Amino acid sequence: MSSASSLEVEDLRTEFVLRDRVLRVVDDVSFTVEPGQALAIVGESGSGKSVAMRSVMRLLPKTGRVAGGQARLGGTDLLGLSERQMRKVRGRDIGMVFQNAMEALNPTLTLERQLTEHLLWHGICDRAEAKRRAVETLGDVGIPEPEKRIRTYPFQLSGGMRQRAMIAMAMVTQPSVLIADEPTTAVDVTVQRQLLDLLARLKARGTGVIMITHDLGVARYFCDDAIVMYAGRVVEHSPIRPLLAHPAHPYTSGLFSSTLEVGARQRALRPIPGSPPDLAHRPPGCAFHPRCDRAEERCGQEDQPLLPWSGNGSDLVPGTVAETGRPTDERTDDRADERTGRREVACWKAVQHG
Amino acid sequence: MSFMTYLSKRVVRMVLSLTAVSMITFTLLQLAPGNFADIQRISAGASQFGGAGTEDMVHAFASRYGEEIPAWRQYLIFMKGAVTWDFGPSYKYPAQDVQDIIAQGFPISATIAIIAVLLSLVIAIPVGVYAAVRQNSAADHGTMFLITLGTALPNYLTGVILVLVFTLTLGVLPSSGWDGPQHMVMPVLALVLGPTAVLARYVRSSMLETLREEYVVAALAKGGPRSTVITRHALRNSMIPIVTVLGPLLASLMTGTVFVEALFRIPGLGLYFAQAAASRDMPLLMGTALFFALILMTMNLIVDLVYGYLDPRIRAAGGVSRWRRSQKSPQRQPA
Amino acid sequence: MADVTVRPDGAGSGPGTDTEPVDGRLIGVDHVDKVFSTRAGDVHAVRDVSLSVRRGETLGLVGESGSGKSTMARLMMGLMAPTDGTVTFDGVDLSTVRHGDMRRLRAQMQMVFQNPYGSLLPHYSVSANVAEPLRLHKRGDKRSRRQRAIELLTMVGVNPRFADHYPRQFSGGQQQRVAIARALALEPKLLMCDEPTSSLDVSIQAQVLALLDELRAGLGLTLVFISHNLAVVERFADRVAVMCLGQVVEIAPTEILFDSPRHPYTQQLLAAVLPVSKDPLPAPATPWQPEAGDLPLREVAPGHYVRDCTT
Amino acid sequence: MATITEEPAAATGVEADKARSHWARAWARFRANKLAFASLIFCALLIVTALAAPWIAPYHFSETDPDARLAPLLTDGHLLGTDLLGRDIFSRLIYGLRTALFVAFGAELASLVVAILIGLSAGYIGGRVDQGLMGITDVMYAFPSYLFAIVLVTVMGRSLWAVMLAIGISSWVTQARLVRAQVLTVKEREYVEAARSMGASGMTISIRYILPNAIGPLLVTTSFAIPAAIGAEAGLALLGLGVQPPTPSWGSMISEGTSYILAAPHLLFLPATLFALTLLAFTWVGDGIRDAFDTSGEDR
Repeated sequence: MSSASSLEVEDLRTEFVLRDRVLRVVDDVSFTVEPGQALAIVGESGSGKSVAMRSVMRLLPKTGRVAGGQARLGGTDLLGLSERQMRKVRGRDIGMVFQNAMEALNPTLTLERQLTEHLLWHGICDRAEAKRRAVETLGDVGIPEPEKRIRTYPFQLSGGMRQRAMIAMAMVTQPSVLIADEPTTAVDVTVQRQLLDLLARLKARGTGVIMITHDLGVARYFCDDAIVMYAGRVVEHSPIRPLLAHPAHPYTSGLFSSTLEVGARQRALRPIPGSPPDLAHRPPGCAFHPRCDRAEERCGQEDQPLLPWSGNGSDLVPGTVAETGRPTDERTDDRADERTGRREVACWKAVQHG
Repeated sequence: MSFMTYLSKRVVRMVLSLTAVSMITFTLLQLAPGNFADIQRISAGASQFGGAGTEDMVHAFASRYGEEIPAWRQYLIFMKGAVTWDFGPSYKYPAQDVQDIIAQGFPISATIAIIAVLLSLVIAIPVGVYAAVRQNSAADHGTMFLITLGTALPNYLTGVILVLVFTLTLGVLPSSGWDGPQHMVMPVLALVLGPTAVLARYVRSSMLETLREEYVVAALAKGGPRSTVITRHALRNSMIPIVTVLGPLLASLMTGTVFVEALFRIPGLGLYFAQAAASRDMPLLMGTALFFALILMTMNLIVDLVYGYLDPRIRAAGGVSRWRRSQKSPQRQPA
Repeated sequence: MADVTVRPDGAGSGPGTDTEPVDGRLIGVDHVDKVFSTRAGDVHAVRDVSLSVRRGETLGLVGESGSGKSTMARLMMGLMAPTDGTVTFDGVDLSTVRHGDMRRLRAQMQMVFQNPYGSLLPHYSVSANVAEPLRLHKRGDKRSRRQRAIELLTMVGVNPRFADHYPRQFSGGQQQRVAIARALALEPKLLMCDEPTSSLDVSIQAQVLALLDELRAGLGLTLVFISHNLAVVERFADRVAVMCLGQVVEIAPTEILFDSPRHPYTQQLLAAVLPVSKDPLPAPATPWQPEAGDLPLREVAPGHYVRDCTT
Repeated sequence: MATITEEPAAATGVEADKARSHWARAWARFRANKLAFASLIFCALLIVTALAAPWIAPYHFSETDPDARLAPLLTDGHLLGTDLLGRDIFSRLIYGLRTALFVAFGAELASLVVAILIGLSAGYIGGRVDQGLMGITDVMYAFPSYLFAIVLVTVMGRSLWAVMLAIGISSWVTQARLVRAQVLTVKEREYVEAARSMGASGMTISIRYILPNAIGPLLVTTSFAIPAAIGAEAGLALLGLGVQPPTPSWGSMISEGTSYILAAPHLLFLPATLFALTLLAFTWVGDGIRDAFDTSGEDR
């Protein structure tokens, strides 16, 4: 069914229509996820990262609407599809993993029902084959005795196992793109590692993964590229390792210096003052300028577009990316090299310094 | 705890409650001014202009119904029979045993009740789901407006309006009695409005809550057709709380809505109960009260069992109350 | 446990107890067990835990969910009674304190919770929330309490302009500041922080940590800091106790614990951490299956205790 | 230090610039609901009318006018006509309103007090107290409520107080269960543990912290119980178990009206319409209160 195809999102704009005004929640977000690659969408709560993904899936709440842009999956613009056509994409071509399996799995249906129903909806196979695949996938994600466990209800599994079952539910149709919305935030560190390694195997098979996260460690361990979102906009877009080695945007570097790291006791903890704006009160100009220690008058007046940035990007050597567990397939490696040079940042001051 | 232990505990609690109900009813009856004989005398006196022999009549009544012996013994005698489902003859209808009156009246009340509840379910579920899916639309507001009318109007008022329209104006339906399906139409219609409104409200709010759950989004994200997701994922889970409302509702309708039975002069159980209370007919009152309580508690038990069937979490815990309690302790227990 | 109960200070010296000078410890936990009776059977949430919190230090308590660290917090706060063993606060055995005295004692130990919104009274304004402990302990009059609340709010960085707003109107970070202000209102000796930053965004988490750091230095507080986040504990604690399945498996001064962990569970936890800047990225971990045993804690180096394990 | 006292408003972490309590917010939502607000005004008018009945009603409810029996609408001196005994319908409607509201409010107030006492102690104290109190409510619950009312009125006689007690007793059970459930939910909230850790006593916790946060849903059910109680009063009267005549009750007026439906239809229509309107208005107020307290659509 779904052969490997890339997801290209371009100038995505999403709005929430409230009673008295329209809120721009996602503003001109662009990115590409290629087969076998993982993109991290990094941002704090309210940055619009989840809404952006729900826009691509076209599963916005009633008040939300996509106001512009494209989301091409293997050449088809998902935003232009009819609801009927879109339904065929969901679950079959794009799978989704949620933060909390306890909430995302229906408590009153068995795993079998929940793992096979979309195979049947999409007409991928018949019931018997669907069950066989479901059992196989449950085994793949490391659930012991899958033939037996498939008859259980979600609440009968431990937290880690539930999360695995949910990943299995998204994987069973072998989608070309997987959207994972903070899949490891609610689990313990040891389980987190196991889940990430599980997802890495999926990536190795050619699935493109979008990982929404606020954890820079997770992004670095698992992802190839990252976009950093703040107040609905992308403030930085870069391969992950140079991004963390040399954050360009003041917000990215603020996030970095707010993040504590084991074994880095000496690094100063420099919190960003203030809190992220809620979108109803988005500051003019660069939304980050009220919290930015480098802000000048100009920052509060004009929008900051994404600009190419090359500062300090040169010290990245090809091959370091291979450590993240991506397959050493020649073609993808070439692209990775190509991408190491391409970084974008939405800050004129950073561009000047870089 | 096995299912059987659970069930037997419930039965023990039911027996205790029934005993309490019988005691309360009996005490109230003892506190009431006048006994059956007095009431008979008053009504007899009223009709026979104080005819002779009433004193004798009272005395005869008193010895016949044991009203001369102490109250606690009367109670014990009654309860002794009640245990074997023998409530003895009614005072007012001495030719009939109370259990026979129940056996006659209950099917009538139950028929009306079951038809009314089924009908209201058939109407309420689609209406509630529709209103929830279209939340805040004009259709939702309109439906809920009509629903409010239904909740606000008591069934006897609806009954009066129905009589006005169908009997007095159109003349198509008989206004009283119990003899064939044409007698059922108006009582059922009068009864159906309230439960429909209540159920539709519950379905709507329960459905709204379920639709906000993440597993509904997750099902849509798997490519589920909206209608399938709504019926298979959302509706099933929304129906679970509805069951808790349904039990008491059915029970209270089955035990006869006195007002409607009085209005349409239907010989249902509710009517007998009201008469028994008015005439201090001890065995009939005690019998019907116990029977009502029994029905209500059985319904609650059935609800709990069905609830468990619908929700595997409860099935696994072994009963609703245990599940609810277990929700409080181990899950919230600090780790 | 007879040797423990006869001593008023509660300092035991049996195996597994770290022997602190009695006057140096603010909290002493000696051979404490906590069993919850649930319908599914007994849950042994805490088993045979002994540790102490010295005056002025910050003790970190790490562990994964279900390790019993939050139960430990409640035991140390006297919010629940241990099934076995003793907990002492400032030399007083909490199990001997009567109800009314316990409430007075509470003024000296205050707690900051994981979910700031949940722990604030929703129907009180933030200044009323901060003033509430003063009111409960009958300190000052209404005006002076409000005055004090505003001082405290200013101290934790909440603009007093918003003193009459309700908790719901604040962001999570601001709510946590209010909760900290409330905890400090009675000038407690001990501040128990149960995952105080886990529900906050990264940038806000850093702010709250910086605030706590400043406050403990300025006010000379003793802290117990509970977290599942190893990096936070490393940065914040002077000593760290690692909990697993209700037991303490390792206690050591922070640097020693992080530089040379001895217990396999501690090693596994540290190996699972995903670094943000350090290289190399860790290899996929080989999990060690923890099991609760009766093996004792052993002192392997001064102040470094490790529980024996079979593997 | 990360002090933010002098920061731009957008980054202070405060959502609105005006302090607003739950109650203020609920009231604002209620005000915005036009139907509910209009109903509230109507209900307020009804209450004022009932209180001022002796001054508003042109006649006493039992005053008969032998010259004008069954007078139609707009009769001179009897705006809404008279009944079989020549009593002024307008006056009887107003006194009927007084009966209805007096019984309904009295019953619900009493049942609320009982429900709060029982529900709060059962929920907060728990254990045996809870089991005992809930055992009692279980028994009461097993008693079909209106049947209990019938027995009670029969037994106590048809005084206003008896009717009130009968209705109140059948409604406290549900309320008490609700209070208990609410208390159990609120008790699990972190702020209750926080309060304990601050050294608050059980009394303070249950009355100052738990009760105010459990009262919203209680207010909602009470507001729905009022029209139900008005309905129950009329229902009992319809069965001949309401307040003793000649004290007017809408139920008995409706009952009389049905007998003369063809001769004098206004005898039925007037009380029935007023009755239905009153029930609707109170129900809509209840709806409004429920929506005002319903924050499920918001993130918190």
